[in-house]
Amino acid sequence: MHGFNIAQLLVDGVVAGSMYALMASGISLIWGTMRMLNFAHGEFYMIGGYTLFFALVALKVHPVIAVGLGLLMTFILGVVVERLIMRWLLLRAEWEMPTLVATLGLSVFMQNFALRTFGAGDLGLPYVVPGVFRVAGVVLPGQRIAIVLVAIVAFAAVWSILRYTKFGIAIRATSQDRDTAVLMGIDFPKVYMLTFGISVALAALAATMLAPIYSVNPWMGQRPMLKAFIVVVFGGLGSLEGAVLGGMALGIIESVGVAVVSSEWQDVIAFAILILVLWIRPQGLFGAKES
Amino acid sequence: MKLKSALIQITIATVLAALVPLVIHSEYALHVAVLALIFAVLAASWNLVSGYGGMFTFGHQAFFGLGAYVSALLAMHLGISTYLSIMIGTVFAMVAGVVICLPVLRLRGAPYIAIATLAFAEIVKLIADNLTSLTHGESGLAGIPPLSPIGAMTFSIADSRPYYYCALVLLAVTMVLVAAVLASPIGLAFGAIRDSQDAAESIGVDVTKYKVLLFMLSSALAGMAGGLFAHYVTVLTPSSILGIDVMVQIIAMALIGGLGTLFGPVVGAIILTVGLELLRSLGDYQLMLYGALLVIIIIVLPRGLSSLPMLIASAATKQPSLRGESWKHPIKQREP
Amino acid sequence: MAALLQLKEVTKAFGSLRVLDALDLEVDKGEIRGLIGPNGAGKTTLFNVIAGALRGDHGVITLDGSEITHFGSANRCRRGLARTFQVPKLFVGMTVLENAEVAALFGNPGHQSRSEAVARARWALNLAGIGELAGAKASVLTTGQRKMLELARAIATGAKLLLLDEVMAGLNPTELQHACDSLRALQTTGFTILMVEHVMQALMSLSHRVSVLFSGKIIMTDVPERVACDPRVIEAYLGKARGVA
Amino acid sequence: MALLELTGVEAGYAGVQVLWGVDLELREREIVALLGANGAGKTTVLRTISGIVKPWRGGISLQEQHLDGLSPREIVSRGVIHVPEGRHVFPRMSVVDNLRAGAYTERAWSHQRETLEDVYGLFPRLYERRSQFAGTLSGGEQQMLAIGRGLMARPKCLMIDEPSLGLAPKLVDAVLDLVIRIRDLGCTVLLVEQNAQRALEVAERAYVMEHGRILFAGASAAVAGDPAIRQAYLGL
Repeated sequence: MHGFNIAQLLVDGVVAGSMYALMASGISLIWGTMRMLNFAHGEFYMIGGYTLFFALVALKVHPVIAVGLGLLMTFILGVVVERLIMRWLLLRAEWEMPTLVATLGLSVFMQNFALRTFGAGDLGLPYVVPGVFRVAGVVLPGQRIAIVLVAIVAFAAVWSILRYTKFGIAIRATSQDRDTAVLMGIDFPKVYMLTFGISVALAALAATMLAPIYSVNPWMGQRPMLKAFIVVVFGGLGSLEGAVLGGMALGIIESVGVAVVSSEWQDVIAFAILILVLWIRPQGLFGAKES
Repeated sequence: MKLKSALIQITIATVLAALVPLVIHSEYALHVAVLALIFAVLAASWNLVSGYGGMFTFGHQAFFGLGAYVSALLAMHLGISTYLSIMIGTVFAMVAGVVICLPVLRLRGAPYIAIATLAFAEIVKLIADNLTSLTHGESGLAGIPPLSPIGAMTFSIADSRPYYYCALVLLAVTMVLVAAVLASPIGLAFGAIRDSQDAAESIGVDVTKYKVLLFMLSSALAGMAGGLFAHYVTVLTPSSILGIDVMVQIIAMALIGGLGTLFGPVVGAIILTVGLELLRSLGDYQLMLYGALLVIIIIVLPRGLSSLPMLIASAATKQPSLRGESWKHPIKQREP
Repeated sequence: MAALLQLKEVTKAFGSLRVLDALDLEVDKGEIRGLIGPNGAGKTTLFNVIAGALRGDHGVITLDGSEITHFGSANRCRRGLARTFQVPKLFVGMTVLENAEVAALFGNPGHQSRSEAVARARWALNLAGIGELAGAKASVLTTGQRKMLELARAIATGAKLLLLDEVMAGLNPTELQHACDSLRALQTTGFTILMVEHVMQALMSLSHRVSVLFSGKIIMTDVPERVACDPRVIEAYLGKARGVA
Repeated sequence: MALLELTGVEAGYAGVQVLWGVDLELREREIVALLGANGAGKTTVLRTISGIVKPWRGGISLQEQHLDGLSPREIVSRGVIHVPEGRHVFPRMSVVDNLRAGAYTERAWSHQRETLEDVYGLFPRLYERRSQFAGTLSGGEQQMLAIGRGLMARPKCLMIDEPSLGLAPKLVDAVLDLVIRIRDLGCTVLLVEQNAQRALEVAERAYVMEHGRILFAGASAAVAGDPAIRQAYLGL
């Protein structure tokens, strides 16, 4: 045909979508639990990327350990940031605007800190998972297969934590009705801290998977974060299922969209749809839950 | 603030500022001063929607950039007077303000408004990036004509002085306009909407009408500042005037001076532009400082420098904090 | 006497819960009408539907003979219906006088000068008994003063009908006395008042008639003495003893 | 011996005083009703006991140990549980997860299986609906769930705020019968009720509040016959 292979486009869309979903689910989890929007989410993603890079290149550790280090590093940083910055703001009567401003400031700070420390250059990484598979004309590099698998495992893990563990119950209870959760003896500041840590670690996971494909630089988190915003608005802020569905939808639409609209205009359309969705359904496309 | 005293203060400040070029002869220092004045207009215009209107937008750079690009392109391609092109750019920005205002009107909750306005600004930036035949994308639009001469006063890149006065006039006009609007019934409506939208509606304020008006006014002023900026620096790139960094600067300036105060954003713009220029040795650490400042201000001084005297006074008299409010476990209604 | 406010079969449901169930209500010109009912009876919803903060699903609301069912709250206010909020929603960035001034400027459909608005605002503050606070910041007021400022703001709109949502809750005895005096003065000035109140002594002594709202309907409207003795009302409030029913 | 004791408690919100010296005493294994009109301060009493509102003055003690000043979490772990007005179940969590959330403290979590069985024994209906979202339950079922969730913490003292609010008369009976059964299991119950007649039928003693003060206290029969209660509700 025109050189487009629909199956290939769909597969590419799922790969990209699973990463959008990882980013978006973190933003959504933070929103759902703490009622704040994290504008610095992309920078935690970046931290994950740099940690992976240095673990692989400087420490020369095994890729799995490197990914683990990336998650751990970001989790710890997230917990510290929540404890030192967000805690004070979230306990104020007026917290919406201050938390937005603080995360925005944090984002700019972290980005430029990385720029000063690591330089503006793109740091390339070898694929963690080598090899290319071909199935029925669809090209599948091992790294991309790994991405989808990791995303599935990550979602299963997060879902199970939320569903089955005591901490998961505490998160869900806090997000649905914080004031009542307090009456159960749930320590919501602790819930906030760990939720923030886990959420930004999810972003770092996405980064460690994508870094070999897109390279590491101080701005690497910006696009994924803006994309994740689109996803959470589509899926409804605070909904994990919405984040997954929205992420997949955006990935596939973008991938297939290349056949229709040239790639540089895709984001324009995506953002325009985002505004339109907010206009028509302020609670998001799938987010009918919050009345 | 009473209009009269506000006008007197604006006049005094303007006169004093007009004397600055007589004292400072360094071209470089004047250049910084011009930027400070332009950013002051920008911060003051954002303060209108956010500080006085209570709608925390994250896409104000879009109006600034629109005003700049439209005016620059018109002046370059049609050869019209730069003042006319700035006016047209201003109208463009104003129309854009109305367009983005419409979805924002339906949104309650700062995060939604932030996302919507940020998405809008990203659209404008992407358009500027992608319309390379017109804007040359990220390589930048160069060769923008300087401001057209006014009588004997001519403008060139080499001399910042005329621009200084031009920017000062724009700032003075902005301040007078803002002060006059705030002192009028419209200002009361704005205040009512900011403090309680429900109550404002319940006493007959047409909330939609005044929010649109606020957006129009604010985006028009930002567009005008953008136009002046374009014909001053004569080079535009999408990331330099349409990036999120610009928004961060605007927010930092307005916050450090004090949101919702008349002079706060202007003072903030001057402090940050000049102050960070003085710390030039820090070089590229500027943006890092902006980021850190935002975080620190919002935690320590959420009402900006303007609240500092009050804070000191209350600390000196050791006013007891509200009793019975447990800061450890505050129970508040937090519905989005 | 003609009805100033009339509700016909007004219904409002949240999901499957019918909070207002084909409710009828008439408030006559110049009266003080009390509205009582146990917790959860739907008083706040009824107030919001009358004021226009919520739209009813069904039914017709008329004010002074003209239908206002589909108007927003700003429009209803300009037609002569003003409300207070249970938890005062003041414009805390403004002075007391400015709070009332906004109401005078925007609540009134006719064009008026700034000085007229200020004069009307002062008049309203005096009626509510807080004239001497005109220059104070609204943010420093006590609970009682906040309630009275809400009242003054409603008065300043030039409304004919005032919907008062628990203006007396949280007042100390002196403030309570002042509030009662203010309301009586308002009634003699020609205002019509519909009030929800949990301070029963005040409500019973002020109201000409009292309507009882129970499970989404007005179950009776009568003079206070008879309402307080009515077995249906006592049952609605104190509950029914088992086996009696 | 007194299980829970309040002496001269004053409290309020953001500088507005609501409680003006409340004395109250609960003994082991009894049901006490706290009555009064809307806005009398009943809910604030419960919120002060559960630590959400810090008392300005006065003392609260559980078995002669101070409760005032402790965080809500510590108060819950000592066995004083507040079932809030309006039920406040977690709507998008299953019934069983709601119940498990109630067993959040260490002690209760380790016993959750047994407690869960006890609660299902008390509320067979909840067992039938255990995997349903709590938001899909009827009002009566939600009230049962809210109480059951409170029981999951294995309370010494259960404070139930307006359990009959918005329920049909038959359900009110069912809920109040349950209160008796809960007491019989060895739990002390503080019952805040709008439905005074009904509350007085199940309670041994009652306190009547007005304007943030205890107006009257005594055995249920005495309170029921006292004109003060009608005055507190209807202002006559």
